[in-house]
Amino acid sequence: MIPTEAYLILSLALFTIGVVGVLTRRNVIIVLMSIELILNAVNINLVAFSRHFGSVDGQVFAIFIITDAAAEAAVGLGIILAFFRNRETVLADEMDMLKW
Amino acid sequence: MGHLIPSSIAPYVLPVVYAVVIVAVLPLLAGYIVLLERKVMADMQARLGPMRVGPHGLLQPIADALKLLIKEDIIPANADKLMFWLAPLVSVTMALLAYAALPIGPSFQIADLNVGLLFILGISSLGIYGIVLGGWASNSHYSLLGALRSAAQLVSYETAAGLGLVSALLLAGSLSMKEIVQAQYDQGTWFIFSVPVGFFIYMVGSIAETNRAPFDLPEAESELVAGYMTEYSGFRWSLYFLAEYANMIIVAGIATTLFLGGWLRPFARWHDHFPGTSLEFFDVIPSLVFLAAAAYCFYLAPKQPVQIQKAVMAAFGGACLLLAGAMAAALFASPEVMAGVHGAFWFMAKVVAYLYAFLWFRFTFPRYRFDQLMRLGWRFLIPLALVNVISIGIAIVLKQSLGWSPFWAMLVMNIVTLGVAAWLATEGDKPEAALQTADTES
Amino acid sequence: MILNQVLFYFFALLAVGSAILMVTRRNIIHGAVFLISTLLATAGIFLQLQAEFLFVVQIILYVGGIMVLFVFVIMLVNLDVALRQIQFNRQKYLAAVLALVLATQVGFALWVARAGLNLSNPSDKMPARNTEAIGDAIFQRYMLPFEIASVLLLVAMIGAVVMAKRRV
Amino acid sequence: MTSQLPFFLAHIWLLPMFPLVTAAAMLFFGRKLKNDAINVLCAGSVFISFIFSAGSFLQLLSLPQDNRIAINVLFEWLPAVPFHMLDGGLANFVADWGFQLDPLSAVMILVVTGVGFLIHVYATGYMAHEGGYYRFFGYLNLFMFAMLMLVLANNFLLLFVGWEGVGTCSYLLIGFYFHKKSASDAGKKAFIVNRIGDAAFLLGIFMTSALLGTMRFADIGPALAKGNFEVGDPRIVAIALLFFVGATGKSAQIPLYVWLPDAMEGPTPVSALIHAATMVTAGVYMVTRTSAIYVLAPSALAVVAIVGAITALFAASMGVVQTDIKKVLAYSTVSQLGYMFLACGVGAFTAGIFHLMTHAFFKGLLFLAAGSVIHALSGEQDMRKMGALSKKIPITYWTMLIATLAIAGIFPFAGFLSKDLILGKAYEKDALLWAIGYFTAGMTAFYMFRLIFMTFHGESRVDHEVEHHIHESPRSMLIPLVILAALSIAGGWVAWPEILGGNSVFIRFLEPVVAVPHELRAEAAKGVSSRMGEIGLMLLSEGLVVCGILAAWYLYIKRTNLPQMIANRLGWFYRLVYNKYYTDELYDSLFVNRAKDLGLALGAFDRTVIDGAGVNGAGWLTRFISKVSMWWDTWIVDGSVRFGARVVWLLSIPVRMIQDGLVQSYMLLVVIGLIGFLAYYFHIAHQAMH
Repeated sequence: MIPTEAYLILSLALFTIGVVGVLTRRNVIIVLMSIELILNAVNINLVAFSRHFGSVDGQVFAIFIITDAAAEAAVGLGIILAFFRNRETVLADEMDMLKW
Repeated sequence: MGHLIPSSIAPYVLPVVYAVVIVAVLPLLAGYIVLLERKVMADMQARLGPMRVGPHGLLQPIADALKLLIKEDIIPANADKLMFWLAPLVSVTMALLAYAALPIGPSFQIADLNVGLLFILGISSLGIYGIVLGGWASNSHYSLLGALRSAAQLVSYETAAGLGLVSALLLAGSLSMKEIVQAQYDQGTWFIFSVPVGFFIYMVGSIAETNRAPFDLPEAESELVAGYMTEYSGFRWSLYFLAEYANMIIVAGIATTLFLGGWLRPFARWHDHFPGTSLEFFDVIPSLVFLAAAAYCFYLAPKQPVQIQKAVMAAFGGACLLLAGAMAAALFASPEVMAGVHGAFWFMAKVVAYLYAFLWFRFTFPRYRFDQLMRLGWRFLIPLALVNVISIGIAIVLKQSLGWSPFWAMLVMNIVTLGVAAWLATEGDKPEAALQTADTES
Repeated sequence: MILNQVLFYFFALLAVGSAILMVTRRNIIHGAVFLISTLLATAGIFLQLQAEFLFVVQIILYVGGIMVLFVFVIMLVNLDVALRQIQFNRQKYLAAVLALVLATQVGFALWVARAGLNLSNPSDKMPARNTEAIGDAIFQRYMLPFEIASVLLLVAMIGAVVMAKRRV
Repeated sequence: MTSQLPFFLAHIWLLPMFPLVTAAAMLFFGRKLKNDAINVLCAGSVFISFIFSAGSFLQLLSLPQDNRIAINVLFEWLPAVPFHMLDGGLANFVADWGFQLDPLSAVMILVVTGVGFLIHVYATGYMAHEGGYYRFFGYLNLFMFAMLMLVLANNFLLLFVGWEGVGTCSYLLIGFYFHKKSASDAGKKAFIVNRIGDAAFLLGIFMTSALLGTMRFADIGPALAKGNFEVGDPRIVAIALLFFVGATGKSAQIPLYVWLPDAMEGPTPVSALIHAATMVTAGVYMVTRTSAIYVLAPSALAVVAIVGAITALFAASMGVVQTDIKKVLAYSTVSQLGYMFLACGVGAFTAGIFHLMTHAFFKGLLFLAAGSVIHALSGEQDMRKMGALSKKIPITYWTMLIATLAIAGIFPFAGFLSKDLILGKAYEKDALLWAIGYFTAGMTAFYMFRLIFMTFHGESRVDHEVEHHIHESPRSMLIPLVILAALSIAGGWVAWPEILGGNSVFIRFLEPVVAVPHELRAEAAKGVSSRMGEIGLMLLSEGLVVCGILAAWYLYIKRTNLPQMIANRLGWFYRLVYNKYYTDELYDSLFVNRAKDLGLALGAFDRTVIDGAGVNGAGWLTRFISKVSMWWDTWIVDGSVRFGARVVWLLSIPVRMIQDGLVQSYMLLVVIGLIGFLAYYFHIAHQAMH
C-alpha cells in the first residue's frame, strides 16, 4: 500500500515543473502545455485523496478539471492560431499589446 | 501444474501466455489478410492474383515479410531522428496494446477490465500519434499533409464511431467486453438487430479510422504519394503496415463484440435453452468448414506444377485437417474448453466476415474528396449518432418504465432514427455545407 | 506489495522526467511528446490508484483529444525560426527560484500536515465498481456542476470556432 | 402744397430717378447686356426724363407769373435740431430730401436733359467700338442723375450732394481710358482742384446756415429780410466769396481753371456733355441761385466780374496758339464761362443763364463736331495734320461752321444775342470790363475761324494711311449735330431784345427768381439807356468779329507761313502764351511740389518718429517683454509642470515595471502573492499552535 504523501509529492513535483514552465518559457504553446501539466498534477492530488478517503468525489472533480482543461486548450489554441495568423509569432513576450 | 508456479505470480501467467500468442500470431495473420485482400481484389477484377510464391501464392506473406525485413532502412537527412524512430513504434505498440481487453473467447482474454471497451477505444485512438509524428518527423510536405489529414479524419470519425458504440453500450449496460457479450446472450439477440443504425455508423467510422478506402485520403497514392508513410521504408514501413492491419482486426473485433455477439454462435440462447433441438448442427459446423478446406487443398495439390508446391499444398490440407480434428475433439472435452475453442472459431469467423466487407467496399467505392469526407462525418454521421443514442435511450425507457416489449420499442425508435437519417441525408448534401476545415487543409 | 511499488516508482519517475524534458526541450514537438508520456504515466498512476474510469478518461480525453489538438496547432504554427530563438524569457532565474520557494512552502505544509491527516496509511475501502460509482456521483450529487461543465464545453467550442476562423 | 399741383410738378423727384435706375442697372449687370440693350436703356431713360422735364416746364408755365415754384419734399434727411446762429438767435436747422422747380431750375433741367439726350445718342455712335461700353453709359447716366439732383435741390446740402456727384462722375469719365497715364492724371487733377473749390463751398454753406439759420433756397430771401443786413455786410461778403471760390473750382475760372484743358483726355461726348454743356456751368447756376446773397455784397460781385473778365481774356489768348482741336475748344469754354461770370458780376444773372443756355448749344455742337472730325481721322487731334476736309465730311463741316458763327457772335445766331446782352450790361456797369469782353470777342472769332480754316480748308496735311479711310460719321452721330445746329441758330431767339423789336421772354421768365442789384434796379427805374448806344455796341462787336475772321483767313489760308514768322518775331511772348503762361509749372512749383515736400516730410516723420520710435519701439518693447515672459513660461511655469511630471515619472517606475503587459510577469506576480499568502498563513497557524 503506497502512502498517500508519495502521490502528493509527485503531484507537487509536477506542479512545480509546470509553474516553472509557465513562468519561464517564451513559447505560448509550451506555456499552455505547462498549464495542462499543472492541472494534471492537481488531478493526481485529487485522485490520491479520493483513494485516501475512500470516496469517488475526488475523481469526479478530476473529471471536471479535465473538462475545463479541454475547454481551455480549445479556446487557448484558437487564440494562438488567430494571433499567429496576424502577428507571425507565438512568443509570449511579444504579445504585449495590453500595454497601451 | 499449479504447484509449479509460485502463487505470487500465478494470476499473471495465463495473460502473459495469451499476450505472447497474440503478438506472435498477429503479424502472420496480418500477412494472410493481405494475401486474402489481394486474392479478393484479383477475383473481383477477374485476375488470379499472386500465384508464384507457394501454391496459389500461399507463401506470399512470408516472402513479403522477409523482403521487408532485409530491405535497406532509410532515414531522410533532415528528418527528426527521435520522432522518426518513435512514430512507427507508437503506432504498432498502441495497435497491439488494444488487444489486451479484446475477448477472443469466453476465457481467451488477457485482462477483463471493467472499462474494457473504453480502454480499447482510447488505446486505438493513440495510434494517431504514430501517424502524425511520423508524418511530421519525415520533414516532407506530402508526409505532413497526409499526417494532418489522417489526424483530422481520425478525430472526426472517432466521435461518430464512439457514439455509434454508445447505442450498443446503452443496451448492454456495461463497459466490460465480457459483460457486453453476455448481455447479448441474455437478451437473446445480437445488437446489430437492435441498433442497426448504430452498427452502420460504427462501420463507416471504423473504415475511416483505419484509413481504408473509400476514406484512404491520408495515403492516397494519386494525391500525396503515400501520405505519412512516404519517407518510410523497410522495417519501419512494415511496422506501420502491421499497425494498420492490427487496427483493422481490432475494429473488426470491437464490432464483432458489440454488434455481432462476440464469440456467441448463432442462436446461442435457443440452443442452450432447448437442448436436443435441431440446432445441434451448429456444433459440427467448425469441423465441417475445416474439413471442406482440407478436402479442397488435397484436391488442388496434384494440380500444382512443381513438386514442392504439391507438398506445400498437401501440408496446408493437413493443417486444416488438424484444425478440424481439434474442433471435433473439443466437442467431447469439458464444456469450458468446448466453449473456448468454438467461441474463438466463431469470433474469428465474424471478424473475417467484417474484414471481407472492408475489402469489398475498398474495391467497389470511389474515394471521397476531403471536404466531402468532413461533411459526411460532421454533418451526417455525428448528428445521426446523437439522434440514435437519444432514441435508444427513449426505447429503453419505454421498455423499462412503460413495459413495452423490447421488439416494438426498438422497432418504433429505429424507424424514427431512420426518418431522421433520411432527412439528414437530404440536408447534408447542401453545397455550402463544407465544414470549416481550414486548419487541416492549410 | 512489491510489484505495486515498482509500478508506482516507474510511473512517477517517467512522469517527472518527461515533465522536466517537456519544459526544457527546444523543439515544441518533442515537448508535446514528452507531455504525452507524462500524461500516460499519470494515467498509469490513476490506474494504480484504482481509478480505472479516470485512467481511461485521461487517455481518451487528454492524450487522445487535447494533445492531438496541441500537436495539430504546433504543426500549423511550427516555425524553423522558433528553433533558433531564445527559449527562456528574461525572468527565468527569478521565476525558477520563486517556484522552488513555493514548492518548499507546500512541502513544508505537507510535512506539517502528514501526521494530522494520517497520510501514511490510506483507507482501503474504494467502491468496487468504479465506473458505476462515478456515474452515480456525477448524475446525482454533482448534477448541476456536470450540466455547467457541459455548458462550458459548448461555450468553449463556439469560442474556438470563432477564434480559429480565417478572418475574425 | 404738392397736393393741388399738376402731375409733373407733383412728381419732380421722379426726374433724377430714371437715369439713376439705368445707371445702377449698367453698373451692376451691364457686363451681361448687349450694346443695343444698353443704348435703349440709357438713351431711353434720359429721353424719358427729358419728356418729363418738358412736361413739368409747360405745367410750370401754366402757373401764375408770381409764384412759379413747385416744391416737393420726400422726407426729412437730417431731423430738425435747434441751434444758435451767429447772432445768437435760435434757429431750427432742417435739411430735407426735397426737390424744387422754379424757372431757373426749369431752364437747367431742359438744357441738361435735352443736350444730354442728344449727346447720349451721339455717344452710341461714337463709342460703338470702345471697350467698357456699359461702364461708359453707366457713368454717363450716373452723371445725369447727379446733375439733375444738383439743379433740382431745394437746399444747399442736397445741392452739394449733386455737386460732389457730378465731380465724381467727371473724375470717372475723364479717367475713362484709365490705362493711359495722362488720362488718369487728368482725372486726379480735376478731382483735386475741385476739392479746393468744394472745401470753400462747404464753408460757405456752413456760414450760411450759421448766419441765416436755414438751408432752403426758398427761405434765404425771407431770412435775409428778417436779418435786415445792410449792403456790404462783411459776413455776407465772406459767404459770397466762399461760394464764388467753389464756383471757380467747378466752372474752371482763374485760378482753378487748370483742370479743364487736361480734362479733354476723356472721350469727346464727355467733353461735350460735362466739360462744355452742363457741369462746368454748375458754378454759374449756383451763383445765380444765390444771387440774393450776392446783391448784398457788391465787392464780391466786383470780384466775380473781374475774375470772369480776366479769365475770358486769358483763356482766349491761350486758345489762339493751341494746335490740339479739343484744347482750343476747352480754352474757348473757359473763356465763355468767363463771360457768364462777367455777366453775373455785373449783376445780369439772367444774361449769364441765357449765355449758359446758348453756350450749351453751340459749344456742345462744336465738341460733337470736333469729335466727328477726330472720328473721321481715326483719332487724330492735331490741327496741323488736318485740312481740306470740308468736301470729305460736309455735314460735319457745315454744322461746325454754324456753331463757329454762333460762338463768334455773327448777327442772327444765338451766340450773338447772349454775348451782346452781356456786353451791353457790362458796358452799363463799367467800360473797362466791356473793353476786355469786347477784345475777347474778337479773339474768339479769330481762333475759332483759325480752327475752321486749319481743319477744313487749305491743302490737306493728313497722313496718307489716314487719308484713305476718311469717312463721314454714322447717322447716330450726325442727327444730334443737325439738331444742335438748328438750336445754335434759333436757340437765342427766345431772348430777342426789345431794341430789335423783340420782347425778351426768356429774361422776363427768369426775372422772378433772380435778384437785381440796387443800382441796376434804380437804372431800370430811371429808364432804358440810349437805344443808339446799344445798337452801336452791337455794330462795333460785329465789326471786330469780322476783322478777326478776316485775320484768320489771311493768316491761315492766304499766307500760311505768316503765323510762324509772327511767332518767331515775338518769341518769348509766344512761348509764354504757347505754354499757357506756365500756369501749370507755377502751380506745380507753388503748391503741388510743396505739397509733395510736405508729404515727404510727413512720410519721413512717420518713418523715423512714429514707425521708428513709436511702432518699432513698442514692437521691440513687446518682444522684449514677451521674451522675458517666454523665459518665465519655459523655465518657471513649464519647468514646474515638467518637474511635477518628472516626479510622477520617477515615482511610477516600479508600477511601470509591474505593468509591462506580458502575461508571464503577471503570473510571476501571482506566484509571489501566493508565496506571501502562504507565508502569512503559516505565521498565523504557528501563532495558533502556541
